This record gives sequence, C-alpha cells and structure tokens, in this order.
Amino acid sequence: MLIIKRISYFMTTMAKGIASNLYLNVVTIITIAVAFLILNIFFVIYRNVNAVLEGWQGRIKIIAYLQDGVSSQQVSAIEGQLKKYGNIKGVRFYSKQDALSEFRRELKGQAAILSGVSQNILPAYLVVMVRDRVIRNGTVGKLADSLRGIQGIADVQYGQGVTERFSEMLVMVKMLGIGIGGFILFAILIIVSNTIRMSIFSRKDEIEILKLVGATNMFIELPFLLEGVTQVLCGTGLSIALLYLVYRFFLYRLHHAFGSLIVNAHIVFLSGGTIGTILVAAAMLGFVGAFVSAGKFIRHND
Amino acid sequence: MLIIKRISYFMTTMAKGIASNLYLNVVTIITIAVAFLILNIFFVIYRNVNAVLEGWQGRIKIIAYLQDGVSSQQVSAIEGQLKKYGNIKGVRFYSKQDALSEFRRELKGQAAILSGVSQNILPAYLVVMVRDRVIRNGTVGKLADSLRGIQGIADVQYGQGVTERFSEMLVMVKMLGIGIGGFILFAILIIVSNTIRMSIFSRKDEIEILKLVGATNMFIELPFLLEGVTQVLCGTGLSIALLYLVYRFFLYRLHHAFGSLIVNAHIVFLSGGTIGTILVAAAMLGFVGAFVSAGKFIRHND
Amino acid sequence: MIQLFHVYKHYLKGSAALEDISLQVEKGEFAFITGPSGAGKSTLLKLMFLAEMPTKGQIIINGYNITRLKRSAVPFLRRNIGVVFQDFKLLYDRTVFDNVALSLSVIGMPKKEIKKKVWEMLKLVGLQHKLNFSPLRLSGGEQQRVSIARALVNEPAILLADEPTGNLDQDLTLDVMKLFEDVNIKGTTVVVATHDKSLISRYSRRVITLEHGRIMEKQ
Amino acid sequence: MIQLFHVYKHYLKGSAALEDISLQVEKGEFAFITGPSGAGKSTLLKLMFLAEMPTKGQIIINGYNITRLKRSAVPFLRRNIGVVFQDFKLLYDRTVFDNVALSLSVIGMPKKEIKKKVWEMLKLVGLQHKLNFSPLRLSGGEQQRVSIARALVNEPAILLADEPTGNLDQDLTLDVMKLFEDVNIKGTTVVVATHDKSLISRYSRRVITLEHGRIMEKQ
Ligand SMILES: Nc1ncnc2c1ncn2[C@@H]1O[C@H](COP(=O)(O)OP(=O)(O)OP(=O)(O)O)[C@@H](O)[C@H]1O
Ligand SMILES: Nc1ncnc2c1ncn2[C@@H]1O[C@H](COP(=O)(O)OP(=O)(O)OP(=O)(O)O)[C@@H](O)[C@H]1O
Ligand SMILES: [Mg+2]
Ligand SMILES: [Mg+2]
Repeated sequence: MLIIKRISYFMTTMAKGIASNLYLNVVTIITIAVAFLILNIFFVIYRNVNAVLEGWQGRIKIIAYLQDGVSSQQVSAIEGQLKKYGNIKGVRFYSKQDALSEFRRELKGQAAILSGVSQNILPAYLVVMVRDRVIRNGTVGKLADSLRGIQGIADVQYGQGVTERFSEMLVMVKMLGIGIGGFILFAILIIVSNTIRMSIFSRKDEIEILKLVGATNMFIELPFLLEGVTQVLCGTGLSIALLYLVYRFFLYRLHHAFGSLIVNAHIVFLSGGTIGTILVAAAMLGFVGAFVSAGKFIRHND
Repeated sequence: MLIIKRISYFMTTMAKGIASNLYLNVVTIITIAVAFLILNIFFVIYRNVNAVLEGWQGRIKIIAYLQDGVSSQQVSAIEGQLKKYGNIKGVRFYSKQDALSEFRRELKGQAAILSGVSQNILPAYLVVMVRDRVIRNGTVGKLADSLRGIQGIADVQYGQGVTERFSEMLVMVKMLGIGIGGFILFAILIIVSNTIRMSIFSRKDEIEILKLVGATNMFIELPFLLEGVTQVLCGTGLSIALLYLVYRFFLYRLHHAFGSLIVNAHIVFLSGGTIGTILVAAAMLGFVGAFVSAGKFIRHND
Repeated sequence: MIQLFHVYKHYLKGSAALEDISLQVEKGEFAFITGPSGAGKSTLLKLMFLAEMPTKGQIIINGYNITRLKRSAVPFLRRNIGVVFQDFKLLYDRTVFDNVALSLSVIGMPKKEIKKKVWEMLKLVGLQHKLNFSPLRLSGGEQQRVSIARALVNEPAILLADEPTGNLDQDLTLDVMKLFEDVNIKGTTVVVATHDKSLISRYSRRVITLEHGRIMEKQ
Repeated sequence: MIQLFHVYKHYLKGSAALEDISLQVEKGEFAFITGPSGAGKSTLLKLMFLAEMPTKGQIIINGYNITRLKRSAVPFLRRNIGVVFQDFKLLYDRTVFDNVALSLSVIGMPKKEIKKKVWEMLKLVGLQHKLNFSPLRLSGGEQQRVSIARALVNEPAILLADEPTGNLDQDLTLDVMKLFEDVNIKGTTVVVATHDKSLISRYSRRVITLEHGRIMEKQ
C-alpha cells in the first residue's frame, strides 16, 4: 500500500513541517506541557486532600457502652452478634480497667482533673469499626440505632453529626475534583486543538498546492496527524519531566518535612504504567485534535 | 499629532484585523478566559483552605491552671500581669464551678463517666488568648513557658505540638499557594504572548507591505497593540462572567449546603474594585504581550 | 481530450467570467487561449483542472465528465494534468528541488527516481544550480521556470499553462516554448493562455480568443 | 535623483546579484532597466527603495545617502517612492480600494480626500467597478493594475516599476505606459524594469542593460 511504502516520506515531511514552523511548534509543546503540568499538580493536590479525608474517615467508629455488670460470656455473645452485621468490619472490647487507662491517655497532661476518677465510674464498652461504604452512604446513624436494641448495651455513641459531615465533605471534594480536573482537561483540549489548527492554518498554501498537484486527502493529512501526535507527545513528555523536578525538589521534600501531618499515603511519583497510559492517551489526544482540525481545513475544502 | 488624528483609522484597522482573523481571535479569547478562570478557581480554593486554617488557628489558646486556694484578689493580680504582655490578646477566668460545667459540656453524651466527678477535683484556670503573630511565629511554647514562672499558676497547657504544626501548615499552604498561583500566571503569560504572536505572525505579509509603502513602525504597531489589549480584555471579561456563573451555580450553593463546615468567611464574589483592578491589569498584560511580540516582528525586522 | 459543452462560470460576487463556452481540444493538440486582461483565460484553465466548478454546462476531460466526478477521484484525474499557474503557486518554505518533486512524491515514486527526474527537468529549464534554494531567493523568471518544471516533471497527458512566459525574457521564452513543443510531439495535449500577441504569431497553432467571457473566433 | 557608486550586492546564499554598478538617473528622467532573467533587475530596484541593503558602495536618493540613513527615517524616504512589485504584493484580505488607499493612509490623509484620490486612480487603470473586491477575485492583469494604482496614487517623486506589464495585454500595456509617461511629464522620475524588448524599442528612452549583475551598455 502507498501509505506504508512512503512512511519515510511522511516522517520527513512532518519533520520539515516542524522545522519550518519551529517557533510555533516549540510554543505549542511548551503550552501543552504547562497545561498538563497544571493538571498533574492539581491531581497531586486532589489525591492528598482525599488521602487526608480518607484517613479521618478511618477513625470513625461506633462506641457501644455496656450495662454495668455484664458477664464476659454476655460480652462474647454480643460480639458474636455484631460480627454477623455485613456493615461491621471489626469489634474490640474495652473493660472498665481499659476504659480508665484510655481515659487517662486521652487526658494526658491534664493529670490534675483525674485525681478523683476511679475505676468504678467508667463503663466497659465495645468499639465497633464500620465498613467504608457505611460512611460513604451516610448510614452510620442507622447502624448505631440498630445496635441500641441489643440486650446488654446501655448506650451507643458515634460522633453524631461529624460522620455525616465527613460523607458530605468526601462527596464534595470528589465533585470539586472531577469538576476542576475535567475543566482543566477541557482547557487543554481547547489549547491543543487550537495550536494544531494554527499549525495547519499556517500551511494552508501548502495544502492548496498539494491538492492542485493531485495529492489525495490522506496523503496531505498524514504528516499533520503525525505532527499533532508528535507535538502532544513531546509536550506530555516534557510535562512529565517537569513534574518529576517538581516532585523531586518540592513535594518530596515537603513530604519529608511535614509528611505525617498532611498525608497518610506516601507521595509517590507516577508509576511506569501510569506514564505509559498518559503517553498513549496524549498520542490519541494529538491524533484526534489534528484529525478534527485537518478535517476542517483539508477534507471539507475541496 | 498624527496618532491622535488617525485614531479612527487605528480602531477600524484593528476591527478589520480581528474580523479577518476571526477564528484565531475567538480561540485566543477563549483560551485567555479559560486560563484566567483556572487561576480564579484556584484562588477561591486557596482562600478557603486558608480560611479554614485561620479558623483553626483562632482556637489555639493557652490554659493556665491555678493553684488550689488562690484568692480572687490574687486572680485579678495575675490577670493584670498577663494583660501587660504584648502577645496576649485577652484573658478569661474559669472558677472551679465553671471548670466543672465546661467539662460536662465537653463530655456531653458520655454522662455515665461523670457520675463520680465532683466540683473539688477540677482546678480553676485562666484561658489566655494569644495574638495571631505568636502562632505564625511558632513561639506559643515560649510564651507558655514564661507564664509558668508566675506566682499562683500551677501548670500551663497549650496543645503542645499542635500549634507548631499549624504554623508549619500555614506556611506550607502559603508557599503552595504562591507557587501554584505564580505558575498558572506564568502559563497564562505564555499562552497570551503566544496567541498574540500568532496573530501578528499570520499578518506578516501585511506588515511587510505596510513597511514598503512607507508606514512608520508606530503606525504598523498600534492596531496590533489595540488588538492585544482588546483580546485580553474580552478574554478576562468572559472569564469573570464564567466565574460568576461558577460562583452562582456551584460555589454559592456549596456554601449554603456545607458552608459552616468548610469556610469561616463567606464565599463572596469579586468586588467591583477587584474587577476593575483585574481589567486594568489584563489590559496591561495584553499591551505588554503585544508590544513584545510586535517588537520581534515589526521593529527588529527592518 | 478536452471537451466543453455550453459552459458558464459566474463567480459568487461579480459578473459572469465565462458565458456559453463550447470547445474541443483534441488529444495531442497545441492550442493558445488569448484575449485581453479579465477575459476569462485563467478561469477557463481553472475549470479544466477542477480548481473551479462550472456554474452550468458539461466538461469532459480524458473521457470523464468532471461535473459528475466523485470527490475522491479528483486527485487521480489531476495527476494527468500538469499546470503552470499565473502566480506560480510555489512553496516558499521548501527548496526548488522539493517544489518540483512534489508532483512525483504524491504518486509515491521512489526517492531515487524522483531525484533523477527532478534534476533532468531542472536542467531543461536552466535551474539545476539553484536546486537547494528557496524560491524566495529566486528572481521572478526563475520562479516561473520552477513552476514550469513542476508541471512537466511527471510527463502529464495534458499541460495547462497560464501566462507561462510573462516573466521571461525572449531567449527563455523561446526555450520554454521549445519545451512545450517537445512534450507536445511526445503526445501531450498543450493549452497555453497568453496575452502575448507576438508569441502567438510566431507559432502557427490553433488560437482560441476570449473576450468578456465569450469565444470570439476559432482557427 | 538616484545615484549609485560602485554598488555590489551579494545575497547570503548564492553568487553576486550585482557587481560594481555605477549609474545616475536624473530627476524627471524615464529609464528602462533590462536584461535576461536573473540579471539583477529586481535587485537593483530593491536597493533603490531600501528593501535590500547594498553589500558595498553608496546609494544616494533625493540627496540622502541611504547606506547611512537612520532606521527611523526609512519610512519617510519611502513615501516619496512608488513601487510596482513584480509579484504585486497586495493584501488579499483587504479590498482593492483599501489596497490602493494604503499609501495615503500611512501619511494620515483625511478619509474624504483618500476616497476621491483612490477612485480617480482606479478609474485611470480601469478598475473603478472592482472597488470592493478582494484582489483574490481579480485576474492576474487586474491585480497588476491595482499594484500600479497603489504606486501612483500618492504622486511620488520617484516611480520604480518591476515588470509592470508582464500580465497585461497589448492595449493595457499601452495604457499603463501612457500613465507612466504622464506622471513623468509632471516631474516624476520613472524607472521601469522589463524584459520586453518590443516595449523598449517602442519608446526611445534611456535603457540600462544588465547581464549577470553588471551594466552592459548605456544609452
Ligand atoms: N475568485 C473570483 N471571484 C470573483 N471574480 C473572479 C474570480 N476570479 C476571477 N474573477 C473575475 O473573472 C473575470 C475573468 O478572470 P480571469 O482570471 O479568468 O481573467 P484572465 O483572462 O486570466 O485575465 P488576465 O490576463 O488578467 O490574467 C475577471 O473579471 C475577474 O475579475
Ligand atoms: N533573496 C535572495 N537570496 C539569494 N539570492 C537571490 C535573492 N533574490 C534574488 N537572488 C538571486 O539574484 C539574482 C538576481 O535576481 P533578480 O531578482 O534581481 O533578477 P531579475 O533580473 O529581476 O530576474 P527576472 O527577470 O527573472 O525577474 C538571481 O540569480 C537570483 O536567484
Ligand atoms: Mg489570468
Ligand atoms: Mg525580477
């Protein structure tokens, strides 16, 4: 087939095209790199905020205070009952003694106020860890209420109000994330298709002349498609390189300085697989952008 | 002067230029609008994160537990002494009775554990509100230590560790804010100067011909400068309109739904003064961008 | 063979450029189209290689009715037609060599063969030493000869030349006309649009005279 | 008055375009520059209106030594020189009217006056009815006449015309030459580069012949 046989022609034509429009191409590549970099930085921020929230979420639990004087058999029975709930991840028992030491630990430093607290005044309790989906659903309250009915449980606490707020906050961050991320992606698409259009536009004489000497649309288009793909690939590659620098000299250090405070998960650089996916997606983006622009100026212009 | 006399010529030439490159101009304006919008959305996020942190910061205080049996005169004396500190905003006294009701309030819902707590076991204390600069400086610990020496004060608590972290976090958010904001601004500058350059580039024949018929550089440049200013103004105007839509239909609603949770300050739309400042800055940006590009293609090309 | 039956051409804005043109150029014929400025010479040539579509009438080129041709077939028809444009239509960001090679590249000719053919063609128009120049660096006449070289290099069945000697001095004009006669002898149909009366009178060929978009006389 | 003293022009790439040119065209003179394609005619004209700088030698136009001229003075010198370009150099996204008005706009002439002058000028070259067309919609010869109109509309002291009749038929060529003679009689210095021997022989004017960048004979 002609296309395959002439692959070197298309490559050199593309290269010449890039060389003859070097300034435009460099600017295009930098613009794409900058846009992708913004997207990536935003992605990192989003992931970290999300990680913080998910970390908080892990701490949401239901506390079931036991009636005074329940026997250890009764406790086991209650535990067994709770473990059958699909929405409960685990249960842990705190005896009256444990409760006091926990209380001491929480109020550490304010030793003065503890002087009058003896073992007897604190009830034993169970800490019930719930599955994430319950938190995301916002049905922690429902679950807690259902525990209230169990024989031997005196009272149920679950940080009323706060859990619902966490679910709402998670949803909100996700919405904002999708909203802003999608918006930036859209901006990149506009910029990419704009610059590729400019590139084709700046060579409309060439397109006209090629048509006049009998070139098929495919023949005219291919170097532009290659150019589009090359531009976006270079831009993306550059942005990944830049991102690595940002990561290496800024985020990475930040993490070491304040890591434990802000992020639960490590801040890690993109994995090889992710980079591969990004590059393939970028190539497709370039191709589609160039194809659409080429369609406007080449195919619909006979 | 020629320039003044021919103002209508420059305006119509600019209008013709925009009309003849309508596509390029529309794309330019949209690109600028999108870039500014990203900057603005980022600005809103930054302001809110900052507001949350500042809100937290307001809650940082030093608690000075008083020795048992200090008289009310002694308390007044201590209060008087503290108020002389430049770094202390205010002092509030909590008697043993107050301390118990506060404690009850804090542990509300866990009534069970309070049954054994009587008025006697809790010490009276002073809540010392510190000035913001102390928190920003990270010198809360120092201030607390200096209070320890005062006659009548038994112990001083100030949430050790947490205050330092808040200062660090504030610095970090500010750094990230400046870094990313500056980066986006830089990206906008690249995009703006790129698009204006393209606009001039696409009319280099016109520039050449104007020179050949004896036009001065000023005469050739002015319509381009006007075009650059117009482009950026339109783009910025559009972005402010878009921002208003985002604000009206997204942020504003969000605020009403979760407001109290995320932001202390209201999310308000840009003030008239801010919009004015932005437009003036945008006009200058367009002028400078066009001027630099024009310099490259018009003045340095004799 | 080129046949036109009652062809009209009205441009969107402005008056009729061609009115009721019927003519036939046989395979292997050599014909001049002449007439004053604005008579419709260029328009007539543009119709013949599908740069413009007729408003009315039928045009048949090499047996194909081009008013009914599928879009995708246009490039293949054009490969049989060499065109010298009045305004040259060269690529100023390519070399002279690349410009001439264009007609061969589009049909997928191997590089080596292209090189040989282009060099020979440039030699025929006396530009082999300006091979690697951009057309920007050439004089008006040199650019016109590049345009001629590009039109002839793929040995088309039909050659359409619009004012091909407008920028050439007398000696070069004779050279170029000799070139056209040579390809004509080898079987190429040649149609030359020109306002140069002395050129026409020097060669006793068929002359189609246009005036205000109408054919005045045939000979 | 145009004076050249031992002027050389070497383009960056390629051989010398002009070598050791010394000549003088008096105020109000009418001179032809001729020579084969690539001889250096266009280059010589380009030097005269500062589109190119000489590699060596001195050029004095209207008393100004242009090799020593400040950059900012160039536009003002050019306003006294009308130029007809070999490749027309028209703005294809403006109308014919706007193209011709260009030379007047740059000197800040009031709109009303521009309108009158442009209309009169277009009438002289027979294009008053194509006022609002883009040059894209004009034939080759019509474009050339727009270029001529633009060069003459501001009544320049010097007219440089590069192959101004290459796309014109005989009648129009005579019209344009009549126009040039008229402005010449009114005092304008006219220099016409052409390869058209018949044109030169019809008018008994001074002829400067170039060959390979050198002056061959003066008369
Ligand atoms: N694209 C166009 N749109 C509108 N009118 C056009 C267009 N092209 C040509 N014309 C008009 O059609 C008429 C014929 O033009 P054409 O170019 O065929 O003339 P020509 O015989 O080649 O003249 P010349 O010798 O000056 O080149 C002219 O009046 C011209 O103005
Ligand atoms: N910008 C340039 N760079 C390099 N060489 C050039 C340039 N312009 C012209 N030349 C060369 O200089 C020589 C003289 O060119 P010029 O355009 O002056 O010729 P001319 O006499 O006008 O020819 P024609 O009648 O074909 O227009 C030619 O060989 C040409 O290739
Ligand atoms: Mg024509
Ligand atoms: Mg020339």
